[in-house]
Amino acid sequence: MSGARLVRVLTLAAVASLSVAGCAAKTNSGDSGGGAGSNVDIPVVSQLPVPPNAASPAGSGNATCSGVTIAYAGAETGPNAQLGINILNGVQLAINEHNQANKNCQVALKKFDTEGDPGKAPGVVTQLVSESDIIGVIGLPFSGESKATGGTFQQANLVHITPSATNPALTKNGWSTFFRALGNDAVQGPAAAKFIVDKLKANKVCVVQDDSDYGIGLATAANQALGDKAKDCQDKVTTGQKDFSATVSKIMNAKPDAVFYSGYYAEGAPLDQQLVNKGFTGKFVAPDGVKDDKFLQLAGDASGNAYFTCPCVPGELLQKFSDAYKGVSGGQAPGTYSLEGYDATTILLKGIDSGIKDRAGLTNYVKNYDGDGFSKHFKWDATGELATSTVYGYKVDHGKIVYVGTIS
Amino acid sequence: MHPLTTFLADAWINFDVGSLRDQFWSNTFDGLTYGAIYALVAMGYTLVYGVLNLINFAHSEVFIVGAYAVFFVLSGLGFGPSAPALSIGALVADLLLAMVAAMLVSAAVAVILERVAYRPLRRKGVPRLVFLITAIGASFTIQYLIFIWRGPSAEPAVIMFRPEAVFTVFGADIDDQQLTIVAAALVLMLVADVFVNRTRLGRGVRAVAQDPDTATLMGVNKERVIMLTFLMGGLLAGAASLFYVMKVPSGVQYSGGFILGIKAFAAAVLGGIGNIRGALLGGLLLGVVSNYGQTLLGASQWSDVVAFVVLVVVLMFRPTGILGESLGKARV
Amino acid sequence: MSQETGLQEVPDEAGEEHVQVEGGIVAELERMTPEERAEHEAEVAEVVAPDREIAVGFGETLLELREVTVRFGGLVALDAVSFGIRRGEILGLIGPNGAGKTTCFNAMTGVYRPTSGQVLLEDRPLGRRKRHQITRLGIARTFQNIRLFGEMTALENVVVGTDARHRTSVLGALLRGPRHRREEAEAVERAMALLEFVGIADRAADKARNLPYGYQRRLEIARALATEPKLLCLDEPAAGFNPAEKEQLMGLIRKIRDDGYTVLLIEHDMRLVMGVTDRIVVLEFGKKIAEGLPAEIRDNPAVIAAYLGVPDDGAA
Amino acid sequence: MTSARNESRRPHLQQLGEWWNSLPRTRQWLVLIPVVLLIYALPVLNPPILSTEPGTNFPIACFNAARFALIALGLNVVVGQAGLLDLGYVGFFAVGAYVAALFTSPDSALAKLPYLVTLPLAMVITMFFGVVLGTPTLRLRGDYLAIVTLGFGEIVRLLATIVPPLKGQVGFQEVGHPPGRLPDGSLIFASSNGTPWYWLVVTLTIAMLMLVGNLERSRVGRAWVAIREDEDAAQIMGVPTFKFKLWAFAIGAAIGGLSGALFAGEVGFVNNQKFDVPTSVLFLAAVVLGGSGNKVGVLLGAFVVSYVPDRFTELANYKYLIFGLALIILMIFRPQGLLGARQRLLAKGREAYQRLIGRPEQVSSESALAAESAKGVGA
Repeated sequence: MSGARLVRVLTLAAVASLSVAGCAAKTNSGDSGGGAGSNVDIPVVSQLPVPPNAASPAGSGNATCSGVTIAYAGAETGPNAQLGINILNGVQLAINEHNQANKNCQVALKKFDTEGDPGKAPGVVTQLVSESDIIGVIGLPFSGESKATGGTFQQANLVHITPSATNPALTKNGWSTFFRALGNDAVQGPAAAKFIVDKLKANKVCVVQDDSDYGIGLATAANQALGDKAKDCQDKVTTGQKDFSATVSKIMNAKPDAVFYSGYYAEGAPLDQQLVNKGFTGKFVAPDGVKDDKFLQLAGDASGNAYFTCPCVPGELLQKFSDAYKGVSGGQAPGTYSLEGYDATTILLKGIDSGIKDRAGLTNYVKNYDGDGFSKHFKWDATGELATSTVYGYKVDHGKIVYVGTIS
Repeated sequence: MHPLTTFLADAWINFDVGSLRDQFWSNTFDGLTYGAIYALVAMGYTLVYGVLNLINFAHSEVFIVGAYAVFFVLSGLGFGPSAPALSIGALVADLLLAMVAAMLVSAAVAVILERVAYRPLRRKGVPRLVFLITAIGASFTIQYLIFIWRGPSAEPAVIMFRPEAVFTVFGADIDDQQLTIVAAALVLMLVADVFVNRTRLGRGVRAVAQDPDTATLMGVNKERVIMLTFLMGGLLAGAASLFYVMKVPSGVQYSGGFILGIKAFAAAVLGGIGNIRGALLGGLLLGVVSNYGQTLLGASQWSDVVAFVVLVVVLMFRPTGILGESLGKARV
Repeated sequence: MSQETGLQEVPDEAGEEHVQVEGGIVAELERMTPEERAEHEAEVAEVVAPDREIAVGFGETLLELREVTVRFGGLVALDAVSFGIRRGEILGLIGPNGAGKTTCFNAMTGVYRPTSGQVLLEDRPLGRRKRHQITRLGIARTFQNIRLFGEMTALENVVVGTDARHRTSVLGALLRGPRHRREEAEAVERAMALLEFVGIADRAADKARNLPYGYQRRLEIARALATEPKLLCLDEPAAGFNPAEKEQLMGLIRKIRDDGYTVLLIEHDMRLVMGVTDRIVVLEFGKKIAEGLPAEIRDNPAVIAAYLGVPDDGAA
Repeated sequence: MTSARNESRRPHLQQLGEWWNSLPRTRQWLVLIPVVLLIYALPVLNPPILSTEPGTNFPIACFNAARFALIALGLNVVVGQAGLLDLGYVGFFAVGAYVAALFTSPDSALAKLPYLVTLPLAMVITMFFGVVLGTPTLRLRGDYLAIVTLGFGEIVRLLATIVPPLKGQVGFQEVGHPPGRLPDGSLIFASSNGTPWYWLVVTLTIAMLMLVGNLERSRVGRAWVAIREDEDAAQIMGVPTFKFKLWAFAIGAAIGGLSGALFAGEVGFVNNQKFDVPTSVLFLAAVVLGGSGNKVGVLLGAFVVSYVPDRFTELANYKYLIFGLALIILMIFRPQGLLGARQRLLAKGREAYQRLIGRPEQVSSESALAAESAKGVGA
């Protein structure tokens, strides 16, 4: 059959071509030793000072309530589902622990999937808002969809806490029902700059930002803090980009001590990997959007030079939380923002346990809330920003992301 | 200042000629590498268009399926995000295994695609609009089958070897990865060219391309030739997918093929649709030009925009492409 | 009205399936007396007649070819052909296969631009014009293989022809302006008359794709007439007809000429050409070898040689 | 070849078509008015089985379906009537959305206009883009045109990402909305209140349906169908094909732009995320599924394509796969889609046929995409 002969001919040709090209090119073998022998060694911090009176979802155990629901709105499917699932598991864990401890106060959880798409979010959130039993919401993970639906929550006076949307503009719309359970870019940017300059002793930095408002907001804040150290080495990449040869050659020309990538792991990992491929020996610093096990999968041993800043506390370090989380997440370790989701739900549950049954009451409760959570101290100012929020440092050590202490 | 002028002022794209000048040669070599991959994929478009006068939109998915085959074979062989410690012989053997697998998988998908989606339509002699709509439908069906099977995000990176500079030309170094890809692509294109122009089967392809009815009268089994055309397009696309994964290790994603497919089609048109040597020339040229555009205009998207602009310009001023349509005459 | 919406197929003698129709003018036509019918047909012919001012008088040259040469690369398809078509006549263009008839036809209808020489309509050269402009100028043509708009009804096909003369703008159509309404009404009237004129009014509402072959041929002629041409060019209109149908076609062509149109006819069938044309031009290997009355052409030795190759016995 | 088909084989849809066709004009309106009223009342009734409630808010799901219908109507002019395969239609939708955002959102540097002014403005600007894209490309053959329009759609999306003032993914917040407040002070056209938006879009869709109907029953509609059927023959019959193809592009673009502006208004936020090729293919699927060349058919197709994923949320992930498969299967087994092409191209068509032969015209169940021997491709 001529088809088969054609297949043989072409594969033989492929074999010939590859071996010819292969031998001509390759001489060395084995790994030329990736990873940056950084001259600065930062000790690993293995245990975390858990605040003694951190609020737990179980609460007093004898709360009474009925017909009250908490909702999760965010991505469960679609291209950026992973971040949403991390948060959802945290929320589910808190609800389960609460319902086990308070037999006669069973709080229901309703899930609304927005696919993280600002176009789909209004339809889903309008439906959520119209269900009167919902009095509190663990909010939308992404800044885009939060912007598209903030007005709807405000109109319904329904409190919604976002564990991950960090764009500063969200708290400038005068919404009284929006609360952010983590530091915004304006906090994390300067902290990252401080970490690069003080801890990593870098005096020439390249800042690479992606095109999401998370990436742009964070890069702007970091650039202000870095000042002239990063003035002449800036570059832009875009979501979905896979090949960074232009950015890599720009960085190799500038020969910086460190690169600060402001964006998500989907682009951060290939960028770091292509940098190390081209022989970059400096440090690769990235924010919470990149701090994820998927970064290690995608970047491989090139991630040896990676450091992370994150306003999030390493959930995996709290052994008790980590084990309980695995029960809910089907064996996955806590991801980025899982602990924030857990803490935020705890605050809503404490509100319900204190007898609040209506939306206005819960909004008020959250507005005046002042207490420790596992991840941080929760106290909000008038606009919904956390009064104080600490940023934590991490680094990659032997293929694992480890905690290296607080930055500010 | 009037709001419109401020709007236009920041919209003005500044041409970063400086960085283009000092990265010119590295851009060229990198562009040639991408061009080689575009050329191999463009072959699929050129062959099918030459014979069937049909844009096979689903060819980009035939390509990405090959990339998944490469990913599975290599990760099965122990490759992963970090460069493997293998001797040359073992490395080349593994890569060949992956390439052959990719070629066979892609070819299989291409043939099945022709059999299931296009043959019933060809039998009924439907207008061209129907073919195009089916091709788009097929492209999305395969794409979103992969989406549901492997999920939205890209597969973990599969590093084949860390590229090292072999020699420097005009101050820009050429690494072994670029050499391998361009050399292998040239060899494969040569084989394809010889096959179409020298062998009996190749004559069958050219005959059907020129005039399908007369070719059938002359005893050429038209159906087999068409199947053969898809088979060849698939084989070459499979080989291209190995080089793509070599160049962009974290590029194995359900949507990875679509834009690359359009750029490969632009390359095929640039070279002269239906013209095998045109596919090679068009591919290399498009790879280089879109790389320049990317550096000149400062953002990676510009390489796609430049490719589309080239396609439109070529179609307007010289629809038969640089080398002219050789396989089939430009049938309306 | 019967469930089958009033349609029964009544095969009449010409093998054409004339459909027995109950409503409308066509039905009344059946019931008319011969004089009423003749009077109605006169009205129809009146509506169909071209009311366009034509610079040339009857009998004067309407369209003229001067030394027209068409060359495709090395091949010379037409070699310095010159002849004229007089207004009001039926001119036949004949020649063996490959003589260049179709190339000449395309050059005259503006589809090809002559490599040298000129095609003049009313003494003005056609020059570089787009096809639809040439049609508006007054040259309409039919196709050897039928190219009707299958998805449209017969009436709609003819109205597309009338659109060639319309000036309604898109905005006018959007807001149903006065010109649009006027032109639509006129177009439908003229199209209905044309369908009657060529004798296929009974199938006016059927999709062109579903019409029998004979009807489709006539519909193409009606559509060409709808553009009110100064010159109607028929490209082998009788292809595939049986003798009876050819007879009817000859009648129709004469009727068209009598209604004031000038007709150019390309045809292989000698009896048809000899029977209906006023003058004939003969082409062979791209050259004009003869021109004149049918009788002269029949006895012209060069023509016989061109066709039969053996000069001794006369053509059929 | 027999003229009328025998009774049994004619599908019931065609009988429905012929019943509808034979109704006198007044009775047609009598049937139409209750149907239109029902459509208007749909979100308020929120019928149990139809409702998409647990997943998405039903009035907003209706709004999305109506918006899709408006797009399908515009795309049908280009693909269904003029036979030009436009794969970049989402580009015009995006331009319309950005026009509404740029001229109403506080985030944009441009002068502020009342929202309702941006609707006609969006139509004019997209019409301009339609002409700019159409002029160089409309001389190309069908499949080249398809890929070039695909390129255009991508270029618009990429430019929205790269050009700084279009603010890429950051996007524009608080895009305008029609004026008016409810007695309790809240906005009538809030993004959470789908019903008024739905009524606005349905009204505009009906207006567009009438305008396109006027064009269809005129020289323009006949020219489009002639171009679709056989462009060469159309040229030789005196139809200036380039001019009418350009008009088809411009009108299609304008309707697409209008729908984009409405989408921007309802969501209240515009960024570069949702103007990609898969969306363009969904638009095409709506036209093909409904029956390209049939104005009412494409509205039905659009409703299916937009409503089904909202109604059966577990299908959300499979949406593109289902419609990709639908395209293939439809093209093989039922190229004419659900209702099949149906166009009446004569302003006084009904009276003419009645006068001439005493019965209405033949409604064909075939479509422009159905098998034709003459100019099929089939090597």
